Amino acid sequence: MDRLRNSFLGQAWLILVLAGVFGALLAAVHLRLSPRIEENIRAEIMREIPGLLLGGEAVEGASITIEGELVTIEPTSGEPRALTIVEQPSSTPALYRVSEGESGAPLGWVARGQDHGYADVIDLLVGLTADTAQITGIYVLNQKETPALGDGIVRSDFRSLFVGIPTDSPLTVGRDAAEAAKSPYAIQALTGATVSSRSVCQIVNDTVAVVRNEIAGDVEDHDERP
Amino acid sequence: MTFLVILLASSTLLLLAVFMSFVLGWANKAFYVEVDPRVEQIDAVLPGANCAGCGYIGCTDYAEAVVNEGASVALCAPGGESCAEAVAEIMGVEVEETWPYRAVVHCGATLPQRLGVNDYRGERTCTAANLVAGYQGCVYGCLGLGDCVEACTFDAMKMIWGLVQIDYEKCTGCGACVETCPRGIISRIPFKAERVLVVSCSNEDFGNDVRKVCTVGCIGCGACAKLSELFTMDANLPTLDYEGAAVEEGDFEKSMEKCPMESLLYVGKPSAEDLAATIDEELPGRVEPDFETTVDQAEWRG
Amino acid sequence: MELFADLLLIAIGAALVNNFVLTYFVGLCPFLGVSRRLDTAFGMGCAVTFVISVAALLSWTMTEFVLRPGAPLPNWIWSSLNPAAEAGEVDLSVLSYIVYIFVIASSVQLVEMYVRKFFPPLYKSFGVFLPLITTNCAILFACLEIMKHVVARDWGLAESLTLAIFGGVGFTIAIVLMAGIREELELCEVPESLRGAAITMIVAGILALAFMGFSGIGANVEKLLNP
Amino acid sequence: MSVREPAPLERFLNGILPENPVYRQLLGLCPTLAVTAAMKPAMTMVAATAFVLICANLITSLIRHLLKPHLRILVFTLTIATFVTIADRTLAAFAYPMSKLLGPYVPLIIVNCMIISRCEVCSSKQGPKAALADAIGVSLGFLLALASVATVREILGNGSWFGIQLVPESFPTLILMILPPGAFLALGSLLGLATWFGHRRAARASEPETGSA
Repeated sequence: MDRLRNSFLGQAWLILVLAGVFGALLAAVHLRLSPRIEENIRAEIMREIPGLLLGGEAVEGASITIEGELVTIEPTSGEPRALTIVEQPSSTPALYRVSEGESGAPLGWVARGQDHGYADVIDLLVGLTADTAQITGIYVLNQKETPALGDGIVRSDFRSLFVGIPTDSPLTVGRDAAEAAKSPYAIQALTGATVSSRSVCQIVNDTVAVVRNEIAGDVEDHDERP
Repeated sequence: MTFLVILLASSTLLLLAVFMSFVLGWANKAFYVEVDPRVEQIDAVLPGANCAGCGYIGCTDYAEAVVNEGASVALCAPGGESCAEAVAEIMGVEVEETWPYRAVVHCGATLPQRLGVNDYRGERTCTAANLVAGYQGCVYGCLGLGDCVEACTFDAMKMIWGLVQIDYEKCTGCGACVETCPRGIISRIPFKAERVLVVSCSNEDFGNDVRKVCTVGCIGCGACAKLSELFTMDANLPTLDYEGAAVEEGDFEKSMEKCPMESLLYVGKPSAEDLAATIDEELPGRVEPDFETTVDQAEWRG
Repeated sequence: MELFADLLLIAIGAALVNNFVLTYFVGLCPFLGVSRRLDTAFGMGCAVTFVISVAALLSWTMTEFVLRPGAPLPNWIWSSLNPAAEAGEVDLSVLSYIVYIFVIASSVQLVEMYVRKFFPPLYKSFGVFLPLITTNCAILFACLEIMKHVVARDWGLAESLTLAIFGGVGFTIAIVLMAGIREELELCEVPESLRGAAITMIVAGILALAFMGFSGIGANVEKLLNP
Repeated sequence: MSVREPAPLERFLNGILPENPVYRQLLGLCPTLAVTAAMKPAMTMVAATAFVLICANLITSLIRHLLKPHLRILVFTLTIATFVTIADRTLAAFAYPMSKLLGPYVPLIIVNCMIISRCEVCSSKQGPKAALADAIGVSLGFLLALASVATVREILGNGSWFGIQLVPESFPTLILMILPPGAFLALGSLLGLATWFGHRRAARASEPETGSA
């Protein structure tokens, strides 16, 4: 017994006991809280999807309730609408098929994209019409760009630039309004944050490309292709 | 299901802890560096000011030197007697006679006694003033800007009338001032008695060159050396060998009278007459700064 | 070639663009405490770089094989324990912080013993810094960065080590610059109340402003590497 | 222990101002600079640190007799790491946007020099009562420090306080204050101010003695 006592374990028995107890404690806390955390993450995405597809103003000030895959929006004016959002298996970090009401017509797709921005990872959602021909909007989930410069990509005026841009050719970044007006695919870069704007466009292009060939692949065996 | 996950988590951590304690235990054995326990004991006894007065980088360094290289047990100036005895007793060595080392300034000229002092508007530090030619007549003596006062951690130095004065109750001989003085006119000498004679000048010129720049500088005439063999003239300056000869017994009365420039001073405990002279003076409550005498620290750029 | 470009980008990012001390504010305690003299600062920088790479090595292996949501080790144990169970994922990522701090503390202890045994003069000059490094935020921050990138963009060992080493190099650059400036600071007349930490903070702020100038490098190198 | 251990109340009062962890002891600077871009994240960080500090202090003071000298730092870090993970998970569960905003700085509480020093200085020597008082005192001190830096930076940075817009939109704001260099400058000047107050108070306190010689 004393060989064990003054052996390595003997001296550090307090550490072993603490490690064991804390391991159990942490696992218990994790099990109790992780469903709530998943729920939070999922809720944040679910709350943004309607805004992405129906346009910002439609959901302005609306109260959104989420039950599983059914999202009901009660806008201040006009009648409530219900959307079902189903997560599709896809190579993008996440792809959701959004359709009207319980089993209505497909309204559009929302895909999630992640890549290295200027300072750190940029994680965003891209909304596409049902036939993936047009971008209906983007929403930045999280980013660590330089405050007051790069983090302009979160503001609604920058996001609104992406609405309605066709997706048949990749987006480009115009340094200023004139350059941006030249081609329908050009976005006017944020002043002083061209790198961030370019990375956002890069992520949107990659995600849209992946979604298009995946959806194009699915649509063949589905019904008509517009 | 949940019970299994909790078990898995705590067992992973337990496994990691066991693995780590084994690795550390093995490393403890494999990398064991036998440290002489006496080094720690001595280190605990030393004051720990890391003042390098003993000539080593820090107290732990000195402790190792005492144990491994047999350095003398009494080099710790701030520690003084008590520390030397404690270290000796740890080492099992009896303490040979030691004297406290103290700092001494080899310049005796206050501001009015220096000649050719110019109006210096540069940085108020000795290191900076030392770079400027023509700061004052004498190129060897004290600049009076207080780098040593700044460096002294025992608050034993005061700048009075442009010349640094050392308060021997507080001075521990740590040697910080010796290093910082850009002109190197402060030295550490063993005080074998309460009052020790010091040559209060480091001007190596001769005769009139000294008189042109200072009214109390030693002109190197050698009168003191003729009268007492303890002095040895070197570069027009009498030097005393404090380590060797019994400097404290030598009677320097005659030499001090003969010295034309009164560059020989007794430093240390104030003598009986000095104390008597100032005993009845009333210490002023608040010292009002009169601008003629004090070198004002505040920088005023005209 | 593509891997090299990636590594170069990470290296420049960690050392200059997103300097650990000046943009992420980690490792400030030694940055303020030790940057009084140049040689001690450089010694501290090397010690941190050395320990950060050892810690990154260990923490990458732990993350890759144990802590990642789909990590092989716990799942293998899990499936062998109850083969009937559905392919439920076992996720031990909650243990990550405690595992990292365990790994860091033990690696610092190991490094200290190793250096004390084989490089006594080096150990003497590091002296008090090594235990101080355990509480250094830069090391844990490097581990967390590596974990985030391994989980998000499954980095290999090469990328993680580059981030760690060049993070350490960035730390050394910042602390040596700071030591140089502070040695100059001794000579000038600092107002009474600003002496010590306050003036160091302000000087660090200006240094951080200067480091923001490096931000262009990242983008240009990227353009250079993949036109 | 030869030195007299301060009473719990004394520990509590010391923690707030005389030995303020950030201004006096210069500990815990990493979070003070990192999260004080705005008041909301700063206050969440203070709440998380307070929770971790109080639990860690309690646990260490309960097991202080079992501690072995050379392993005590490892025990402290283990306890603190556990409570930080719990804090991080609860924050992610109940205040998800705030946890996303604070990001990597919540786990960095583990290596916050302030907590480890409190564990070592106070709770590994004294009973739970003193440790608790000390923890609360130091947390209040930390709150004070972070609040002061966050107020300065948020008002100068984007003209708001706790999210409430104080200054009309057209008012020019000092973006620098939100950027990392601004954090250094803000804390540097506040430290200078604190020392200046300290000197003045000390000077005024010692003034009357020398006056009446």
